[in-house]
Amino acid sequence: MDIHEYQAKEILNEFGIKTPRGGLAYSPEQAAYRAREIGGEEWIVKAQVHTGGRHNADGIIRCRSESEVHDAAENLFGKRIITAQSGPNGKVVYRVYVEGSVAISKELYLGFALDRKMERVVVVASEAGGIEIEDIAINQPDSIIRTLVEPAVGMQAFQARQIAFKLGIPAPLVNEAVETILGCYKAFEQLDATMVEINPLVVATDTGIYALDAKMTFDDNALFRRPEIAELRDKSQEHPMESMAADRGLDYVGLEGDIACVVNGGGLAMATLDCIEIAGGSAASFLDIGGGASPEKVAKAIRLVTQDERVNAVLVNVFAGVNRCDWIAQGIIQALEKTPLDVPLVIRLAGTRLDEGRKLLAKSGLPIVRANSLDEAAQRVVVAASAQLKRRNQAKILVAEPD
Amino acid sequence: MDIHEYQAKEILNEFGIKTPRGGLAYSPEQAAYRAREIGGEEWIVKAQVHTGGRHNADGIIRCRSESEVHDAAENLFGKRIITAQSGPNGKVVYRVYVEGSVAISKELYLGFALDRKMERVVVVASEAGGIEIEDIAINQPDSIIRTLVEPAVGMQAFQARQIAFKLGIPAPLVNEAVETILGCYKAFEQLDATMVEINPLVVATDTGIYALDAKMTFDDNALFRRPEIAELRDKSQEHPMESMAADRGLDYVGLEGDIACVVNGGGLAMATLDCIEIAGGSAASFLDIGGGASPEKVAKAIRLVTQDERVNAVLVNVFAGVNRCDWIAQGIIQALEKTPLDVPLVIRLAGTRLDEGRKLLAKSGLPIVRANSLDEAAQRVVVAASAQLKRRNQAKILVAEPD
Amino acid sequence: MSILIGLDTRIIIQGITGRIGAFHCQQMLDYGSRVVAGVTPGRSGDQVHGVPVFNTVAEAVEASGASVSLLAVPPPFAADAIMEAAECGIRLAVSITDGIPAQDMIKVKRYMRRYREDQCMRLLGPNGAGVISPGKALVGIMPGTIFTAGNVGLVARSGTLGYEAAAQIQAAGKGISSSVGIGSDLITGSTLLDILKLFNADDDTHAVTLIGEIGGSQEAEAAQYIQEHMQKPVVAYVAGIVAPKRRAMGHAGAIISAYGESASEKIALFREVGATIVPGPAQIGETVAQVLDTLAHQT
Amino acid sequence: MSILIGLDTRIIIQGITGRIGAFHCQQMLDYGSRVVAGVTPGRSGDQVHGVPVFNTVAEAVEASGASVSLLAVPPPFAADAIMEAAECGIRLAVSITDGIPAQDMIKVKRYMRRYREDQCMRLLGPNGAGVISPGKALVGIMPGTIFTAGNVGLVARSGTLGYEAAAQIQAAGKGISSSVGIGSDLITGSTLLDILKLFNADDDTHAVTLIGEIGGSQEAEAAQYIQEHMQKPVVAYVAGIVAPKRRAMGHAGAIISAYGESASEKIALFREVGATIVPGPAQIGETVAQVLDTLAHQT
Repeated sequence: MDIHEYQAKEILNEFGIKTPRGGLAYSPEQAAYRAREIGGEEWIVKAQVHTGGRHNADGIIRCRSESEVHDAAENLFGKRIITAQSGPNGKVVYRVYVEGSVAISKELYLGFALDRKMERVVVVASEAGGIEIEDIAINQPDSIIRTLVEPAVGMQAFQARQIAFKLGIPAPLVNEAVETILGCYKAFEQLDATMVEINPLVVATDTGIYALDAKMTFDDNALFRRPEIAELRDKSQEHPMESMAADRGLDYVGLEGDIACVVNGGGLAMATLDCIEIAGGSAASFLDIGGGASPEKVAKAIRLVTQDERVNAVLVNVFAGVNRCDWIAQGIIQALEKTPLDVPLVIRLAGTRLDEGRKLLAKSGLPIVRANSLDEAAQRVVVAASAQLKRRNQAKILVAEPD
Repeated sequence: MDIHEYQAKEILNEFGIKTPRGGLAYSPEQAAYRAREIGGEEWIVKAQVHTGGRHNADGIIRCRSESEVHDAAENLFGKRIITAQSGPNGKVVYRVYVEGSVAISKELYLGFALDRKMERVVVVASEAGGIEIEDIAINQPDSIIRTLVEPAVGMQAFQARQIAFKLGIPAPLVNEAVETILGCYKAFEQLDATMVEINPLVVATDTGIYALDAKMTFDDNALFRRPEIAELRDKSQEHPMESMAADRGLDYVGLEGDIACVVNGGGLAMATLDCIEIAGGSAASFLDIGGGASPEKVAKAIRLVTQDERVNAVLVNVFAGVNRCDWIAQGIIQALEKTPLDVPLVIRLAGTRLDEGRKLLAKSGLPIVRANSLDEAAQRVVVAASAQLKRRNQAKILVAEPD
Repeated sequence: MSILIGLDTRIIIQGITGRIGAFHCQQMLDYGSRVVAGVTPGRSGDQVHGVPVFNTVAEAVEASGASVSLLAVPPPFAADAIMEAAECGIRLAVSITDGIPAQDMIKVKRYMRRYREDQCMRLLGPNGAGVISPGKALVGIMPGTIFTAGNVGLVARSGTLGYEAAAQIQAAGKGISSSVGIGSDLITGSTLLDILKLFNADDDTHAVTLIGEIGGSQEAEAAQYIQEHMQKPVVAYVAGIVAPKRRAMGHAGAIISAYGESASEKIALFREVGATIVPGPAQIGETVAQVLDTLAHQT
Repeated sequence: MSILIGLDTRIIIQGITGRIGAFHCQQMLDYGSRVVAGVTPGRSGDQVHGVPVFNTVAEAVEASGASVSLLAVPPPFAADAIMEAAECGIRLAVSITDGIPAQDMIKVKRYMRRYREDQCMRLLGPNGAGVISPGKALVGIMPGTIFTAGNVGLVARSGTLGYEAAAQIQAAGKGISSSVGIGSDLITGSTLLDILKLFNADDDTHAVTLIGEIGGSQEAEAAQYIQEHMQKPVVAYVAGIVAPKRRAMGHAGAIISAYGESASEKIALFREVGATIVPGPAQIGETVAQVLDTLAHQT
């Protein structure tokens, strides 16, 4: 789960990391008021959206008066910030963060992530802060310092010291840098983060070490024990389909094509996409129902993917292990009896209670296309989707003709 | 560092351990008032002293009315509680704790300590609670459950569950017992304790798991980072000499004889005692000045041990490594120039800056007996002490005669 | 022979009284697995499908002599249950739980490493299908009917894609020595490499089918092992050729991901070390059959 | 030969700019030890008695090629400094710090165990005197003048009692191959047993003097090793015959202390395994001399 910059900064403040004075605003007037509260002669107005790369997308505006702050905020509210990280739809600005300006003498990069191969937390730092880490990795790979944390004891002060000295932090500020690095690690570890990034971490002239930007991502699996983090969820920043799916305990991934896939398990999902591609089609989305899905959950899944107007056909491909084919069938029947589909539905079931599932579907008399193998399922859904597309286009022509 | 039962209970409450309702009192009137606050029909009035075994020493009194509570407290205040653990002088009661009575269905033992051989925290539990663990170890050794904690991950819930089930905790209370055990472990680990003991831990009829008594000891070396614990120190419970020594950064151990020893290092201290014994004498105390002692610290040490009226001679035996013989000599000179000793002083110095130290002592012209080896030092101080004893007895006779 | 489990394997189920635990208890018993005990704290004395329940793993192991455990324990308690198994004499644990926090798994792996290698418990999962040695025993959640006994070792990261592969192999008329679902979580107890080693040493396994997917370095490690040590033909499929391209991440996680994590890179790696590449997800069965038939022809 | 350190040992001092660090730097240089670098964070570029100072152990080791470190670091920072040494290529660390919290030492020992045995740093102390190989090198706080080079290996838990033993051995006209002060803290980096093993393998050590004391199980472990593996005569002294009897503790700590922790029990153990027992603390030197002379007579 992602959170906003201002939320990440509030959390990091509690762990002893300094950030410039700042305040959140929900309106241009409030932004100007925040600027006055903060004081000084220069402010940064920052769009609060769940994506990096805001700088290049005009999501961060430097202002020299309260009225400039007002205007910058006015300009940002409602704006759609589209960056390399945001996805094609971008993220809409509903909140801005106004921050006092800091005199920077050095911009650094500091990030924390899980290294799945090493099964440890890794700390990544670089003197070349202020640009995206991917760009640092390409342009100045030698500047990157990687430090693994031994899980038995956690991050140690000496490791933070090594990083601080390698970053060229001036000696009088090394202790502050060490506290900053250890503070981030503690936040990462104590709050079940999967990523903490401060970019840039700056050495401010005369005044110390500041986090100028902050990103945190949390382990969805650990939110049950971090209610204070779960509360920070901002649905306005989520893709509506993903958001709806998550609310129903489902996992949705949006794609570019016109075939909606309901599957169980990520591996089978990927194989299904590969098969559809080989058969000449293209998926609009896949939705993973996970294991042990109840009929209700399956019904919700079917209803969810068919809300997408781009969809020309639906493929249900479930190989039941901990799932049950009879429950899948019941869910499909529930969904279709309530709201008949206006696109073709191809169903391939296999595994646990297959016979019971098939019988239920047969008995229901619903208009579904049955497939017996992955291959067959892919071929049939591609054919069905292209037929539906033709029908759609004809319907459009029919509607258009009277004009 | 030891703390009182009521302080340990307050700490453990914060870690989720339940204790009976109770309140501290500094006077019999306050004790009666506490009883009313607590309510109920039976109370336990408990002497707050830094020692176990209060039960056998009448330090714990069961009362059935507020006036009984008043009288019990009156009886306890100022009383000297002498137990097998308290040392011969016992501990004087300046505070009592009044506690509501709990209907007990099972008395258990639960303790946490450092296992120096395994270099881990060990959890010790037994169904035979309510008596001293040494007695359990003798009478019911098979009832003792020992569990080591892996330091890389800390104590795990399954370990606490194993203990709870082995203790025969009723199934509906197992979760509460697990929380209690894990809570004690967390308190131990997060507060740098060296010992946590709940004896008895009781299963109260219908109401849950309670710590009826609680003892905690903390690592003196870690008090620098636990100011909230350091504040709980109660000097009224310390031996006055140990207390004074500790205030001066010295380590004092009181013994039964008449020779005061000022030494550096525990091993040399023990060898010195052994040597004195072999030479036919007996030590009154030893005081460890530690490493790198300044002249001022040495002077304080000399003044401290000679406050003890039992002392007939003083032996300074220092083998300087990180210490310096010249500083030792300066300290001795400082002490004696201010207050001349009325008992003989034997000095054996060796190691770093020995020549400088010897020269300083020789130049001072102070009445000291020099020894060149451990053996010689022991023999000379024993002779000196016995001569001094004779002089003392003669002086007494002289004083006594006129009567 | 087979790997990890066989006819005599004695099995416990942690979380046996839960809905999922009880269901798989029945499934495993039906398959013929020797489920000899279950564990649910506070439920000692109960029975589930005739299997006696104990309060702790230690008690269950002592009473039953089991050495293998299936863990059907909800995420908040799963890490603790795995450590309990590791501590109490279990040699193989299968965690089917989906949704264990990553830091819990770091802790679990750290904890397991305290044991000497020869005393260390092997963990499959979490979020894994488990293991089946067809006709002998099933410890996991895979549908038993899609596996025929035979000489192909099957290992897959994804559970359901593993089923797909097994069903195709069955449809192609071939059988399986053992099949292992490793699980797709970020941190898993065992890797493709760990299971490859076991198949390499198993006499009843004549060829291995490996089902990988995008992400992580497990396939690269497996490929290196195949090149250097593997004495049996390997058929490899990697899912995710048309998986959505990863968006720019813009954070520290991005530079941890090494080169070689895409499906096409992984396939190239396997091709290089001499594995037979499955052309598409529907051709797993026929590719395996061809390789086995060639093998039979050679000997 | 000698153990742990020799003529070519390159040494750094962590905390070199502190009062105690600088003092022992001078003492060790005076003795002829090759102190090649020091570490104090933020003081890179400074010199202490001509020794260059670095910000981190990694930098100091890289610049100097040192493999041994003396740690003169105050208690709150000592555990971190020991772990830094372990991580940055130091093979032997001597911690002279008194007053490190016990839980910090548990952590340090846990951390050190992550390395394979052959890559694991050896730690002497904390609160230990260190090691001297007379005439070659000194890494510690013992006064160099009380050690003469020779063939007795000396190991003591207490620092000052070790000096006492060394001085007596010198007075008895005998010399020392190496002398090690282990430290008297509850948890120490090395034990009597660890050092005995090194002496057993050292050609220049013909006999070993072991100075134990009451408390703990180190002497019992050492005695077992002497019985089973020691090929050289051992002279043992255990301090604390008349130490104050331990009061009843009345808590969990009491039952951890095993049988055999009193001085007399320890002496009995050493006697049983054939060590020569020193009759009293003032007879260490003469007992060692007798044993050595007998040995010389035999060969």
